[in-house]
Amino acid sequence: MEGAPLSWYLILSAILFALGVAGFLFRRNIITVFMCIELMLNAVNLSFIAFSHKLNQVDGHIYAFFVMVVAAAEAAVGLAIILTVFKNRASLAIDDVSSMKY
Amino acid sequence: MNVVNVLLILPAAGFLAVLLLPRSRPDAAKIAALAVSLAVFLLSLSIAAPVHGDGAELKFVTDVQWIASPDIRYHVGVDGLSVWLVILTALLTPICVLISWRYIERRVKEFYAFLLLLEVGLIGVFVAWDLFLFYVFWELSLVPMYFLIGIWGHERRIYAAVKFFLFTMAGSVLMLAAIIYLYLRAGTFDYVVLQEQMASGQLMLTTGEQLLLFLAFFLAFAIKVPLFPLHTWLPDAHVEAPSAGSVMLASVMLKMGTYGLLRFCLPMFPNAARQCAPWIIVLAIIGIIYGALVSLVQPNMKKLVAYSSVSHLGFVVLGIFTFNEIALDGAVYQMLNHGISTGALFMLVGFLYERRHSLEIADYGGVATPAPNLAAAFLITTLASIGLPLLNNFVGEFLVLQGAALVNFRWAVFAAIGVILSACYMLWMYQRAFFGETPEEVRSHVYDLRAREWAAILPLIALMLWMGIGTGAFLPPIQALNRTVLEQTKSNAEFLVKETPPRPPLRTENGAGAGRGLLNAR
Amino acid sequence: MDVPLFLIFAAIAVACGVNVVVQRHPITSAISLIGVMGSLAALYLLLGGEFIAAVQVVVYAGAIMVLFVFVIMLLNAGAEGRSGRSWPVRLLGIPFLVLLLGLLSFVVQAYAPKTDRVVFGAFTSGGPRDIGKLLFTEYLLPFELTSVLILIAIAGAVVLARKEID
Amino acid sequence: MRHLWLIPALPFAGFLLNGIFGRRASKAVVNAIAVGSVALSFLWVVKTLLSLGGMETPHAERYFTWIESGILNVGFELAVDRLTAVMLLVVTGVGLLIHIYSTGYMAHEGGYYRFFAYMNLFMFFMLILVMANNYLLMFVGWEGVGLCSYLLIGFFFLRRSASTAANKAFIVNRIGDFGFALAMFLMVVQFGTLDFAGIYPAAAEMPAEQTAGILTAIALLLFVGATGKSAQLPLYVWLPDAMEGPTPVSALIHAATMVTAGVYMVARSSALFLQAPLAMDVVAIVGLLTAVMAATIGLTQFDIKKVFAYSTVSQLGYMVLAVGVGAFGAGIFHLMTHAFFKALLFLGAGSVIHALSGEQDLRAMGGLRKKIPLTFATLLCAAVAIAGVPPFSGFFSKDEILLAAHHHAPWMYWVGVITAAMTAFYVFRAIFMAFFGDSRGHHHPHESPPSMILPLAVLALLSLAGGFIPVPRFLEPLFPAEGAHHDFALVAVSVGAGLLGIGLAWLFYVSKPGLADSAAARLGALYRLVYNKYFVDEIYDATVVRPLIGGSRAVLWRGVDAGVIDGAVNGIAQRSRDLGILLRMFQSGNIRSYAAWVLLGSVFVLAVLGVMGGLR
Repeated sequence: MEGAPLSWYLILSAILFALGVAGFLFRRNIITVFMCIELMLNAVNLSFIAFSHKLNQVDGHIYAFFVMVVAAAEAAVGLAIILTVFKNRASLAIDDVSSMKY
Repeated sequence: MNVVNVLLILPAAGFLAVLLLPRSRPDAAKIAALAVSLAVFLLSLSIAAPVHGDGAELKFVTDVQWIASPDIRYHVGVDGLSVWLVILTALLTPICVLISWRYIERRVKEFYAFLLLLEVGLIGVFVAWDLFLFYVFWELSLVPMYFLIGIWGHERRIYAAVKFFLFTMAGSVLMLAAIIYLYLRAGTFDYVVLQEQMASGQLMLTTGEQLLLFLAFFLAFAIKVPLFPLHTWLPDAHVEAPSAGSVMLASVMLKMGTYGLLRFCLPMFPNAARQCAPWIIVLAIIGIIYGALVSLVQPNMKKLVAYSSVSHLGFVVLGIFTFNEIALDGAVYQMLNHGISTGALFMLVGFLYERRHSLEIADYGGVATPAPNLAAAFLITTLASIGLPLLNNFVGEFLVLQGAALVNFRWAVFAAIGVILSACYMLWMYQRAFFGETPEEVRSHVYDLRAREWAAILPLIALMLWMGIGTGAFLPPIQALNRTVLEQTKSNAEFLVKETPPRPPLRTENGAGAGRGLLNAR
Repeated sequence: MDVPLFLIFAAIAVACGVNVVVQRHPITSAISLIGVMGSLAALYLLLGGEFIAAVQVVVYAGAIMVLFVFVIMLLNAGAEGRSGRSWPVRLLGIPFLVLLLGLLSFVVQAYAPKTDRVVFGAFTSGGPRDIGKLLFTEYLLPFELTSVLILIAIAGAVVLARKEID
Repeated sequence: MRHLWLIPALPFAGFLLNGIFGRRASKAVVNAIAVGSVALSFLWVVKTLLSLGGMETPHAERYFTWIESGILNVGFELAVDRLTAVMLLVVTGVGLLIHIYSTGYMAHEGGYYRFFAYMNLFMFFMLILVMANNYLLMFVGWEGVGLCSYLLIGFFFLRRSASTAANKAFIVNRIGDFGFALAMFLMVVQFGTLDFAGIYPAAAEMPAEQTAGILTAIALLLFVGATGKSAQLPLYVWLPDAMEGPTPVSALIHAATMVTAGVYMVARSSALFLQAPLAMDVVAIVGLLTAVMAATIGLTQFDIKKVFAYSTVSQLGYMVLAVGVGAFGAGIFHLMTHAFFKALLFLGAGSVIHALSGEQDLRAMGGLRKKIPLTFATLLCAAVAIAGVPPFSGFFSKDEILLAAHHHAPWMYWVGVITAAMTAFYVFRAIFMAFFGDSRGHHHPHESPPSMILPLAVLALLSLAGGFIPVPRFLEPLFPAEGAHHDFALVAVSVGAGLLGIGLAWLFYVSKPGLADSAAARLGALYRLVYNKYFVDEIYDATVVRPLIGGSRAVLWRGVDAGVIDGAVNGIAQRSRDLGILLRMFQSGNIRSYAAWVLLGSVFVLAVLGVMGGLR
C-alpha cells in the first residue's frame, strides 16, 4: 500500500497558506482579501486533518469543524461589516479603510 | 463583627448605593454620602480606646484567605500607628462631603461615590497587614483621586491628574516588584509572618537584596510623601483638584507615604534604612527649606499651601529616619497634625474660592472686613500651621527637632530654619489676603462663614487645640508602637550606623524631682 | 492509486488557489476558491475525513461561498484597480513570502518522518458517528459555545447590515 | 496648692468671653470683662504672694504632663519665686492700669471687643511666660506674647503699614525664637530635661572645662532669643515699626512687659550664663551697643512714638547690659522702673495723640502745656525719671547698672553715661517740642477722660517713687550682689550727664529754637545717617529679604522646580513621546502593512524555532 507522504499534504497546506497570505498582502479588494483569509483557514484545516490521520486521533477533525464554525460566523459578521463600509465609503478598496489607527 | 471590616464595607456599600441613586436627585447623593461617612466616623471612634491601651499590639484582626494560590490573605488590623490615621480619614470624609455641598455642581452623584471609594482605599491602606492587600488598597485609593482631580478640577485638571497618576504609578510599580520578590523569597505576603520570619532569622536578606528592596519601597513612598525632589506633582495636583480632593490628598494620601516608610521600610530593611538614612535626611532637610522658600513666592494660595506641605512632610521624614524615639513620636504626631492643619487650610482656601472664584492671592485683600469669622478661623489654622505652641503642629515639630538634635544637632539647626520661614510665607499670605482695604469685588462676593462651613471647620480647630495641649490623649499608642519599631530595626540585622543614645541626664540627688527647686543653683 | 489522486487534487487546489490570488475580478476569485474547497474536500476523503469532507462541501463551498457571491453581486463589485501598496508590503511582501514558504517546507521536511505515508482507509474514525460522539461528550462545552458564537454572529450581522442599502 | 493657675487663667477666661461673645456685647460689658479679669488676676497675685511669705524657695505647682516622649517629660508646671513675684506684680499691675486706660483711649475705635480680647490673651501668655517652671512652657508664653504682639500691632489692619509691621515683628521674633528653640534642644541633649530645677543645679556642678563649649552655646542661643524679643542688635528693627499698633499696646507690650521678657529670661537663666563668661561678655556688649545706637536714632526722630520706641530699645539695652555684667538684680530693677516710666511716657504720648485727634508728629505740636496740663505733669514725671534725676525711680535703677558696668569694665560705664545724657536729651526734646513754645498745629486739644488720667497719675507716682522699692535687695537670695559699692563720684557724673542732656534740650528747643535745625544742617551726612536709622532696614532688605525672595522665585521655583525637576520629568516624557511617534509609524491603519509585519514576525519565529533548533 503506497500513499503520498504526509509531508506532501503539509507542504500543500503551506503552499495554500502562502497563497492566502500573498492574496491578503497584494489584493486591494476587501472581498478578495476576505476570501484569502478563508483560503488560509482551509490550508490550516488541511493540516489538522492530515495530522489527525497521522496520529490516528479524531480530535483534529473536531478542530477543523470548529474552524469552519468560526469561519461561518466570521463570514456573516465580516460581510456585514463590508456592507457597512461600502455604504459609508462607496469603496471596496482596503487601503481606504485606515481610520481606526491610533 | 470586627469593626475594622465594617469600616471598609460600609463606605464600599455607600459607594455602590450612591452610584445607584438616580441622577436627577443630587441631594439624595449628598445626604447618603454624609450619612454613610458620618456613620463610618462614629464607628471608627470605637477602635481608639482598645488600641490606646497598648499601641504595639495588633488589634481588631481579621485574617482569612482571599486567594489560594498565590497565598494572598485578607489580613486587617489596627495598631498604634494606624488607629489615628484611620480615624483621621474617617473624620475628614464627612467634612469633605460638607465642604463639597455647593462646590460640586456637575456629576454630583459620581463625585460623592468616588469620595466614598477613596475612603475605602485610604482606610484599607492603613489597616492592611498583607502586602498584596496593601498594594491593592494603595492602588485603589489612586483611582478615585485621579477622577476627583480629572473630572472636577480646574482648568489644567487633565494635566495634573495624569501627572499625579504617573508619578505615583512609577513608584508603586517598583513597590509591587519588591513585594513579589519578597513573596518569592519568603513564600508569603502576610506582613506578620514576614516579620516573624525576619525576626527568627528564617528569612535572611543579603545586604544587596535589602538595599534594593528598601529602595524600591522607599521610592514608592517617597514619591507619595512627597520627598524633594520627587514633589513636583503635588503643587499641580493641589491647584487643580477640587477642595475636597485637596483636603483628602494633603491630609491623608500624603500620609500613605510616611506611613509606609514607618510601617514597612524601617522594620523590614533596618540595615538598608540605616545605611541610607543620612542621605534621606539631607533630602528631607533640603525639602523643608526648599518647600518653604518656594512657598514664599507663590502667587497662588493652593500652590503655597502645597509647597508648605513639602516642607512639613520633610519634618516627618526627618523624624522617621533619625531612628530616635522622640523624633519618631514627633514624626507620627506631625503626620496627624499636618493632616488636620493643612486639611483645614485647604478647606478654608476652598471657602474663599467658592466666594471669589479665584485662587490668586492678588485677587483678595481685606477679607477680614466682610468675613471676620472666616478670617479668625483662617488665622488659627495659619498659626497652627506655623507651629505656634499650644496648637498641634508645635508638638510634632518640637519632638522631631528635639529628637534630631539628640542624634545630630546640625540637622535640628537646618530644619529649624524651616520653622522661621513658615511664619514668613504663611503670614505674608495672610496679610495680603485678609488685611488692608477691601476691594469692591471682594466686598461684594465674600461673605462670612455659613453654618455648614462652621460644621466643617470647627471640629478641626478643636482638634488643633486638643492635640496641642492634651498630647496625652494621642501620644501613648504611638509611643508604644514606635518603641516596637525601633526594636525591630535592631532585631534582624547588625548595626551599620553606630547608635547614638541620648546622653544620660546629668541629674544629681538634690536637683532631681520636678518642681521642687526652682533656682537653687546658687 | 493514492498518489495520483493526491497529485491531481493538489494540482487543482494550487491552481485554483493561484487563480484566487491573481484574478482581478472578485467573482472569479470566488469561483476559484470554491474550486480549492472542492479539491480539499476530496483530499479530506483521502485522509479518511468523511464527515469533514461533507461539511466542507455543504457549509463552506455551499453556504459560506454563496454568501460571498451574494455580497459580490449585491455590491456589484468590479475589477479592482492597480493598488499603491504600503511600504512594508512592498518591502517585505515577496521576499518574506518566499522565505516563509521555504521555511515551512524546510521544517516539514526536517521534522516529518519520511516513512509516514497517508494510506486511504488507514484512518476510519472520521465518520459522523465518531465525531458526533466526541462532540457531545468531550467537546460538549466548546460545541455549545460555538452555538452561542453563531448566535452572536447572527445578531451582529443583523445589526450591522440592517440599516444598509435602503 | 495655691491655685497659681488662676493667675493666667483669669485673663484667658476674659479673652474667651470677649472673643466669642464680645461682638454682641455692649462696651460696658466688654470693659467689665476685660478690666475685671485682669484686676482679679492682679488681686490673686497679691493674695498669693502675701500668703507665700518670704519665698526663700520657689513654690511650684504641676497640673498635668504636657508632652512625654522618650527621655523627655514636660509638665504644665507653674512656679513662683522672688524673681517671678516682681515680674508678676509688674505685669499684672501695669497691665491693669493700661487696661483701664484703654477703655478711654479705644472708646471710639472699631473692633473694641477684639482689642480687649487680644489684650487679655496677651496677659495670659505673659503670665505663662513669667510663671513657667520649664523652658518649653516659657517658650509657650514667649511665642504667645509674640502672637499677641502680632495681632495688636496689626490691629488697624486696614492700614497696610500696620499689617506689614505686624508681620515684621512676628518674623523677626521668630528668628529669635529659633535661637531659643535650639538652646532648648541643646539643653535636652546636655541635661535630658527642660525643667529649671533639673538644669540649673546640673549646670552649676559642671566642671569648668566642660562648660566652655556647650554652656556657652546654650547661653548664646538663648540670648539670640532675647535679642529678638527684647529688641537688641541686630534684631531690634521690628520694635520701632511696632508703633503702628494702638498706643496702649505700645505701652503694655512694647515698653513695659513683653519686650522685657528677654531680660527676664536671661536673668532666669543666670545659672547658665554665669557658667559662660564669654556669653556674658557678648550679652553686655550687645546691650551697650544697642543702648548707644538706639539713643542716637532717638535724638533725631519727629514721631513722638518713634522717639519713645527708640528710647525703649535703648533702655532695653541698659537692662541687657546689666544682666551681661552680672547685675541681674539691677537689670530686673531697671526693668520694673522702666515699666513704670516708659508705660507712662507712652500713655502720656497716647493722651497727647488722643487730644490732638491722632497727630503724632512733634513738629505739629507745641504749646500744649496749658491746654492739657494733667498730661503734661504726668509726662514730666516720667521724663525726670528716665533722665535719671535723683531721687526719682530711673536714677536708682540706672545707677545700679552703671556702677555694675564700671565694676565690670570702666569703659562700659562711660559709654553708658554718654547714653544717659542722650536719653535725657531726646526725652526732654520731645517734651519741650510738644508742650513748650507756640502751637504749630491747627488742632483743638482737649484733656483726656478720667479713665485715662487715673492710670497716668498712678504711674506718675510709681515713676517718682518707684526707686525706693528695694528690688535688688529683694532679689539678693537669687542674685548675690557682685560687690559693686556706691561710689559718689560715679553717681555724680551720671547725674550730671542727665542734667546736661536736659539743659541742652532746653537750649535747643526752648531758648534758641533755631539751633537744632542749624546743628542738623551742619552735621549733614551724619545727621541723615542717624535720621534714617543707619539705613538698617534698607540694608536688611537688600541683603536678606530681596535675595531670599528673588532667589526663591527665580532660582528655586522657576529654576529648580519648573526647570530642573519638571524638566527632567518632562524630558523623560518627551523621549517616550518621540519613541512613540517613531513606533506610531508602524500603526499606519493600513491592514496590509500589519499583515506584512505579522509575516515578518512569523518568519522570525519560524526561523528561530524551526531552523535554529528550537523545536528540539
